[in-house]
Amino acid sequence: MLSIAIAIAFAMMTLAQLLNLYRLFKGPSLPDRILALDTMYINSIALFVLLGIFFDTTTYFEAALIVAVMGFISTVATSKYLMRGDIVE
Amino acid sequence: MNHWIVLPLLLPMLVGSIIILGVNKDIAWHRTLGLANTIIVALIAGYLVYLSATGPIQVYVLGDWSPPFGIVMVLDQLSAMMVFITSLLAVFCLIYATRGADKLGKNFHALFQFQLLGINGAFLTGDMFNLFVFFEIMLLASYGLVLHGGGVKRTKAGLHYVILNLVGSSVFLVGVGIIYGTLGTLNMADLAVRISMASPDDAALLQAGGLIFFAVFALKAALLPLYFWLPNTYGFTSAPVAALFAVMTKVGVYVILRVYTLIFGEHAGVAANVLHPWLLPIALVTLVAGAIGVAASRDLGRTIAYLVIVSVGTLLAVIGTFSVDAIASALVYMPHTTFITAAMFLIADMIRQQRLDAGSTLTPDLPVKQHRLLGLLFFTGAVAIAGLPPLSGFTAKVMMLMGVQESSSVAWIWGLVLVSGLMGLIALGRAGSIVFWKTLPLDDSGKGAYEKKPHESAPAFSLSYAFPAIALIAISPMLVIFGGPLTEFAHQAAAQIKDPVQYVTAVLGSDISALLNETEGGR
Amino acid sequence: MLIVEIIVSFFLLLGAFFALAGSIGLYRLKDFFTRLHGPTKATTLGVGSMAVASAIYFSFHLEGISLHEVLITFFLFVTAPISAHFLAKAARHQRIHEDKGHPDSD
Amino acid sequence: MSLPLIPLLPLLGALIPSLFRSRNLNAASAGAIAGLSLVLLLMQAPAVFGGEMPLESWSWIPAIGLNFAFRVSGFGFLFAFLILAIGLLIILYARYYIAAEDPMGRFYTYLLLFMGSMLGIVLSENLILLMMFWELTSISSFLLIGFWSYRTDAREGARMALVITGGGGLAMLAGFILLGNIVGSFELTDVLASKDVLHAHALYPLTLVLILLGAFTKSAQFPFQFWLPHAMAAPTPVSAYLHSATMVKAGVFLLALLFPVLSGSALWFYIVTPVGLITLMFAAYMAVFKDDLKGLLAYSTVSHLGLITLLLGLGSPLAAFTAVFHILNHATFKAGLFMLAGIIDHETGTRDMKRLSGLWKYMPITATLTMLGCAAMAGVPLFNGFLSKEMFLAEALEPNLFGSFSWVVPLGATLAAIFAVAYSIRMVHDVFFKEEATDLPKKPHEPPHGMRLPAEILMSLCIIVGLFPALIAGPIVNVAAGSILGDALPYYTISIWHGFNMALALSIIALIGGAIFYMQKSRIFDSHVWFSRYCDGKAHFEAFVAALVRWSRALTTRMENGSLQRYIALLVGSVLVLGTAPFIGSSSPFLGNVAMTQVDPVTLVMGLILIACTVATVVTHRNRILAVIMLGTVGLMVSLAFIRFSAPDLALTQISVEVVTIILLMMALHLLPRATPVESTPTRRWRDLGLAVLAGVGTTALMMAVLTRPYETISNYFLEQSVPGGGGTNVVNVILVDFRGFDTLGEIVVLVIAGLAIYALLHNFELKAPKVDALGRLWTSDRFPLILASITRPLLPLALLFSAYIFLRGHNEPGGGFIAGLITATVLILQYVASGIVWTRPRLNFDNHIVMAWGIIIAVLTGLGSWVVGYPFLTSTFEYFTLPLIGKFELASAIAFDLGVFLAVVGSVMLVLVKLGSMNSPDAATVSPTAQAEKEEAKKGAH
Amino acid sequence: MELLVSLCLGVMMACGVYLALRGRTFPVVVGLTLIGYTVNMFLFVSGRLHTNLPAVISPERLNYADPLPQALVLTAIVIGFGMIAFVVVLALRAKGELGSDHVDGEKEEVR
Amino acid sequence: MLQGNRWLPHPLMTLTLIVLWLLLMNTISFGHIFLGAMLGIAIPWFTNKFWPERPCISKPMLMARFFLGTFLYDVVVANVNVVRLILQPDIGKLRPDFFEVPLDAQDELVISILASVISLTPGTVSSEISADRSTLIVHGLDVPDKEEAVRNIKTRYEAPLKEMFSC
Ligand code: NA
Ligand code: NA
Repeated sequence: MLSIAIAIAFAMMTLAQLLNLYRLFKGPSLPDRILALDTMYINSIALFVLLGIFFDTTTYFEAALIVAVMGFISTVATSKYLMRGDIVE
Repeated sequence: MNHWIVLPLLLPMLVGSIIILGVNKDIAWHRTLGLANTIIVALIAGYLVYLSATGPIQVYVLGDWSPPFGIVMVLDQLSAMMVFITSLLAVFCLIYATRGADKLGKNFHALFQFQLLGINGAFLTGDMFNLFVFFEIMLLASYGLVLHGGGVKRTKAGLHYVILNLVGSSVFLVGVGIIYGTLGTLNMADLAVRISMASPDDAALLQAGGLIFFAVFALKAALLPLYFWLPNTYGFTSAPVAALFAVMTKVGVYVILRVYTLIFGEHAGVAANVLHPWLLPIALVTLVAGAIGVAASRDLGRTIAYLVIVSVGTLLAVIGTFSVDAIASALVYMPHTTFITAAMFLIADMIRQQRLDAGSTLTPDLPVKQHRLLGLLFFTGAVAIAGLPPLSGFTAKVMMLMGVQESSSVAWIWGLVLVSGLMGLIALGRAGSIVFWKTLPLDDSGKGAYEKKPHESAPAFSLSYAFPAIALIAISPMLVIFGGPLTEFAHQAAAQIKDPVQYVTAVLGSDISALLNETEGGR
Repeated sequence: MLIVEIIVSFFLLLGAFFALAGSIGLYRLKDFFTRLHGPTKATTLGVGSMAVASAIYFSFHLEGISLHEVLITFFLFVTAPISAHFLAKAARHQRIHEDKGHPDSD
Repeated sequence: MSLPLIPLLPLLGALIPSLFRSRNLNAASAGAIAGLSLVLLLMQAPAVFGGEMPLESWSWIPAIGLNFAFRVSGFGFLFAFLILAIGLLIILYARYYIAAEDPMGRFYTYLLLFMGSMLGIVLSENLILLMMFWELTSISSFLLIGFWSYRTDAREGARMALVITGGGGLAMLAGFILLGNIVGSFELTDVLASKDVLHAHALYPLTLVLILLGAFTKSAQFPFQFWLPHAMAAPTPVSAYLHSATMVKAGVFLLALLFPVLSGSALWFYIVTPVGLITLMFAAYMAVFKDDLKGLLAYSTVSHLGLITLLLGLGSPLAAFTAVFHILNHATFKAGLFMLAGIIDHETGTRDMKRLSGLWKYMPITATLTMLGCAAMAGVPLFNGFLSKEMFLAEALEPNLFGSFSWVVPLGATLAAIFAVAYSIRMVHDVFFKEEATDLPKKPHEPPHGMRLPAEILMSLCIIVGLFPALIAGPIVNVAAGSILGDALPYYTISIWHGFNMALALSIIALIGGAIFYMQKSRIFDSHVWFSRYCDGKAHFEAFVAALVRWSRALTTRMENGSLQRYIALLVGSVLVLGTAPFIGSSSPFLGNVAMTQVDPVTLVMGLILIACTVATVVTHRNRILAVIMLGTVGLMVSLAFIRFSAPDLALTQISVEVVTIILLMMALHLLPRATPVESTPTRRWRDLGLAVLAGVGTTALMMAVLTRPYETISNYFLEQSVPGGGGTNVVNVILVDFRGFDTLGEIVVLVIAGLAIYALLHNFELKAPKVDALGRLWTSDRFPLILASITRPLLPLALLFSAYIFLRGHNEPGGGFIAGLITATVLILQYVASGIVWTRPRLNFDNHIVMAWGIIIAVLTGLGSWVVGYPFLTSTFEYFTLPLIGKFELASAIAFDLGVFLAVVGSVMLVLVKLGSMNSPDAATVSPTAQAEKEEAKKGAH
Repeated sequence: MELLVSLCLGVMMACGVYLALRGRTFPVVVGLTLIGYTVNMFLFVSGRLHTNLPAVISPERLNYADPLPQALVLTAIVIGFGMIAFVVVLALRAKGELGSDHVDGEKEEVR
Repeated sequence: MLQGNRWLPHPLMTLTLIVLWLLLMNTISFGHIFLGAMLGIAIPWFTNKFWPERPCISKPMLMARFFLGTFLYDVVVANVNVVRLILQPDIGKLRPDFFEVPLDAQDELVISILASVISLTPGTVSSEISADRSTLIVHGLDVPDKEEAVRNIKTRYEAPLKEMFSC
């Protein structure tokens, strides 16, 4: 039963990624695209988590956490670029 | 385990870092540390040459992980010689840099130590991926040094140099991927053993891997059509850096020599002698192109830069015949051309400084202030470069001409080496004539023309300022006077290179190298 | 063990549903500021819930409890509003709300 | 050791004359050195005349057959004697000739260099050694000819001489190597004895031609004759020396030296004879029309060299004998004549025969001496020149030369003799007779006696030899010729009178014909002008060099157009060619036989997303920030791929590096144009696209080729040894910090260098940032939004804890010093983003330089620790300890090593980002510790 | 799977090369970054594709992915990062010195 | 509540770090408590300058009730709500708009937490804090009544937050 749930979840997250990709490409504004990228980061965490359960391993935990941290920093920096141009000032 | 072998790497690494610690300290502090260490490294390198000449190939097993699993440094005669050339050259370049060039920007001395580390590492390492790492150390340090001081021309040339080499580094990794993906190892000796036993099915793939490496090495060595970055990079960077870089192209030459004798050499089974059809023609064309560039040059710095290309073309054309005699002769030519081109970069710099506005461009201008000193140095250097006696260029050239006699392309090599020598002679004669003789105000009649005055504000150099150039030039007659031992050393080194079994035995032990012998005998 | 599987499956599917809904919002909604709501809330909760599913799963599948996945959830909840705030600020700076559907500004 | 000293004394002592200021000391020291050499030479005379050949030899560079070996053959003795004796006279003469303003010391230095080189040529026993001296004469003569370097003609003459003779030298070098190889030795003694071996060898023709090229260029034989007249731009002592006894004679010396081994073939005859003959006639003809005294003498010299060459070409022993004799005679009169020409120039201020005339009245002694010399040159009986010339004519009349064309040689010889008489008459008549010159630059008078003395000595010799040839010249010529010809030395006594014969008749015809020709000269003169101009090789040479330079420049600028795009395209193209070539026509299959694995839908979609984003990066690349965002997506997908294919460490690294890169790119983008303009032509874009697609196809193909093949890797060792040997379960990390720790050490060095180099690049550098964003709006005034600052500050300790976790776990689980370092650096940078440099810098009050340097130092010291206990650098150790309460834990040296990695990463990343950030933040400069230190330094400097 | 990965790498390489051949420093840097990703993947994949076999030793497992290429790629990623960082800053310096962000420092600047 | 000193500047943070460490490590062995304590002491010591002010939590119980009760409940409801809005067939019916919330709170941390909480709960994203920190500009996904929304935020979130952080 769990494996079915995982399969469905995988399918849903893959679909989510495709939708994010649509927004990434479609835009139309830069914040839209950054938002799409940010969402892709977060959805990737979901994929890592799924993979971990699927393979029955916790080895991917660090990766998931790092993706969370780095996705956040990346979004903040990009937004600041849009607002100020200067990221580190 | 002979710890001396890794000292030419560890000392620059450590001292370079210590220099960084004193980032806000007085420049004198940086200079003292840097110079003292460079001299020590040169002395150690000298000892390593002695060691290599008097004993078998030595292996330093880093981390005590027996090869092929760990990384090894391998000291054979070739690597010892190259490390010594580099370290000795570095001493003189650094002394010259301390006359002021090191103050043009930040962090010169630390970068210089890391440069030394990178080059020495590339020579000593016995591991293909570690070679990549040292290439990158060497390159990144060189980027820093090339751009040291800044300026429009330097920056543009540097940009080209950097980007091209970045692409080159990527290609290197593709090469590593291919050979690792087929042979499953990285240690050069182990690669040699495994490639000799590779399946015929893998022939083309392995050959492609081998040749893709060549593209990278050719870029480093500056072979046609991949040398176009060199004239501006060398011509426009600061003199001590350009002088040190005289050995950088030789890293490319060294690696070609190493990889295509050890791994893709005669015993390499399905990938044997993969470079043979390519190297000689490419090198010869490079030689010609370099000579044309020398003739075309309007600037002394660039003239010398093209001479670097000529020397690479010559070296690789000779090496391209892959015979012991030829390789030996190339190894005799190697120190000569490195030291002399380095000296010429320094001399050109002194000339440039004394000609003020005209700089190193080849147009008539007021005489240089110290025409006697600089004239003598330039003239001696030119004689050496042009391969005229009694300096080392001549003995090296003779040995090369003799060394390639067995080659089927001997006529091409002889002809082009000799003609390019003549073109160098014409160009250097022209350059020297313009700089030292055709001085303003132009005057065809008057006696007393020796009274012509140089720029008043031109700097005058003390002998100690000129010392590095003088010392480098003085190496040339030394190479002739001690030509007997030198050529003997080169011959042994060449024999060692052409017999990879020695190398493989030293690294992997005789059990495995026996495999190599077997496969060789089997073919 | 079945009950664990059911709980895990539930959290996984619920999480995936929310996360997908967030992305659907991103896909469907008409202007940037409305689109911002989906990923900020739904996706955060969704992925957070999947992390919780993982925590539950591994707490029962390995020796000892495994709660570190909860950290992911925690981190997402702390950072998602900041990201959203920043993006909104950037969008307001670009005055996307004034002329709707502004094309790429750069 | 006395033999080598003969050439070495002048060479090593060459600098001595330059040490003195006094002109007399200049000359005296030069003379002393040459004199000493002469004494040493004469000490060999008894042996040489006793029929021995002194020989001293030391091995030098066996690899190139080079021995430090000298010999004094009779022929060498003759030459060495001429070089030293005439050299001494030249030294004396130059003392008066060289003007006070000219650097006399330097002149003597060059002269001694040249003298030593010449002596080396004639005394060498070893061919390679000979070659060294040979090229040395080219070099030293270059310096001598260019002595008056401010004159264009001197510079050009010198360069031309260098290039022609130097170039010929290269050919000769090749010839020598062939010769030595065929013979099996480079020792002259062996070579000279190997005629049969050489002639039988297939490479004999090539060897001969190459050696002849060297000899002909040096001796100014047709068609290389043109450099010599232009070498007359040298001071006259130089001309007198180089073009009488020495430099140009080196060529004929060599021909004579190798005569025994090279000659005796049809090829030798058919090359050497015509060349000599043409040179002889052509140069003699040209000499008649030269207005410049030295020009006349120069062409005369060329002509006489042609004569000697012709004699050697004829190949008979007697001809060779005559050649040797003529070498001696020509040296004597020609050196004297050059000196006299110099005296005339020196005392009148001109050498132009159109201006000079009627000097007899002012310089009778000089005139007399000149007449004696010219008589010898013209071959008037009772002078030495007559003797050898008559013998030459006799040889020329030998039948069987050229078969039915046997008349050619005597005819040519006679014509040349006629011209010789004519120019000799002209030199005397035009200068000393005719009406008195009126517009001379100086008032003419006799020179100081010291200047005339050398000429007097030489002219006396001309007469004495002419009168008593057998007595004075006989022995030395016999010895000299004997050393060449050996047993073949003809029994021949030199004498004035050989009775009436054909040769004498020709001599007489020449004398009369020459006189007539001189009288008719003006008639031919006009027609000669174009000929003279056309035949001056100098113009051709200069044009050739200019064309060479022009052509080289055109080619170079076409190849190196300074376009990086082209260079990259070439690099990519080269890789493509090299990578493809082995597959063409190869019998090995392209793909291996390992089956591919199944694709799952999730991976497939992610792969397609990766492809889509990659393509989008290109499509959007003109809008730069957009391309950066697309690139970020690619990076994310790559890290997903790493996770998918079991490489968590790589995913961690990739994603961290990715984000830092994106930040860096945006920081740069702030200071760069935000859009990329359309510049390249469609053709160019198609070309690039083609290249790109090929590169892509190549990558795919190679990857497929690798992936479908089986392979055996050494990695099992790492998997087996990781826990027992390396003390860690994360094999990737154990490889990094242990098995291949040296790579990692190198890797952090790269990072540190990057930090250093970037810092240096940004130091004292500013770039204006735009005041408005891409839409033309002012930037938000809220520099540091509240919510970010107040949340990230409490988050910082948590993030650091996380990085400590990643660091400590690294050895056993994905993580390690590098990733921990990146996390630390990014969260610290986040503080900068949130709160600004002014706020953050004082709170992180350490210099990042020092952090990263300690990183390397700690790593290296950790590695060095193993030395102490006798293990190689970087040998790791680990131990499990059990402490009460705390329990079992592991201490590994690899952790210390990883700490070094951590510090290096933190330091370098921070250094780069903060330096880049502060570049355009004026208030940032106030808080940088480095800036403060610099300020203090500046203050110190001000005091 | 192998084909998919190879195709991805091919596209990445093609796009990277195309961008590296552009005339302005910024797209070139982006191109070099792409090429960097590609070759890192290439080297990694040369150790073959492994599913769920991370090279972390644990008693339950028998098989592991090839850890060596992973370690190499980790090093390569770091080095590549250093290089890219340098070239980015160099691009800035070049813009400042040459007055244009063209790789040859020639063309008029277009905003 | 917990007062720091020179050696332990942030006792609460130290505690948090120890707990986090154990969470990360997934164990509660004494060795890890020890290690966590060492890190928990060392890290605040290093980062003290970044966050010298100790948040003063006057009412920890209220805080717990707020975050585990009101907030968590609202998050779930918010999500269901948002998902419903997103997935409704006619998204044209949405009435998105900006509205301004006047702020009583002045503490930076409180404002930040308020802004975050707003973003995570029903249909609102805080998108700008005015320069004088007097108003918070919020975007609502579906705002039929602005005043109602403002009132809701102020009473449901701002008031308790102010209260729990007021010393
Ligand atoms: Na800034
Ligand atoms: Na909300």
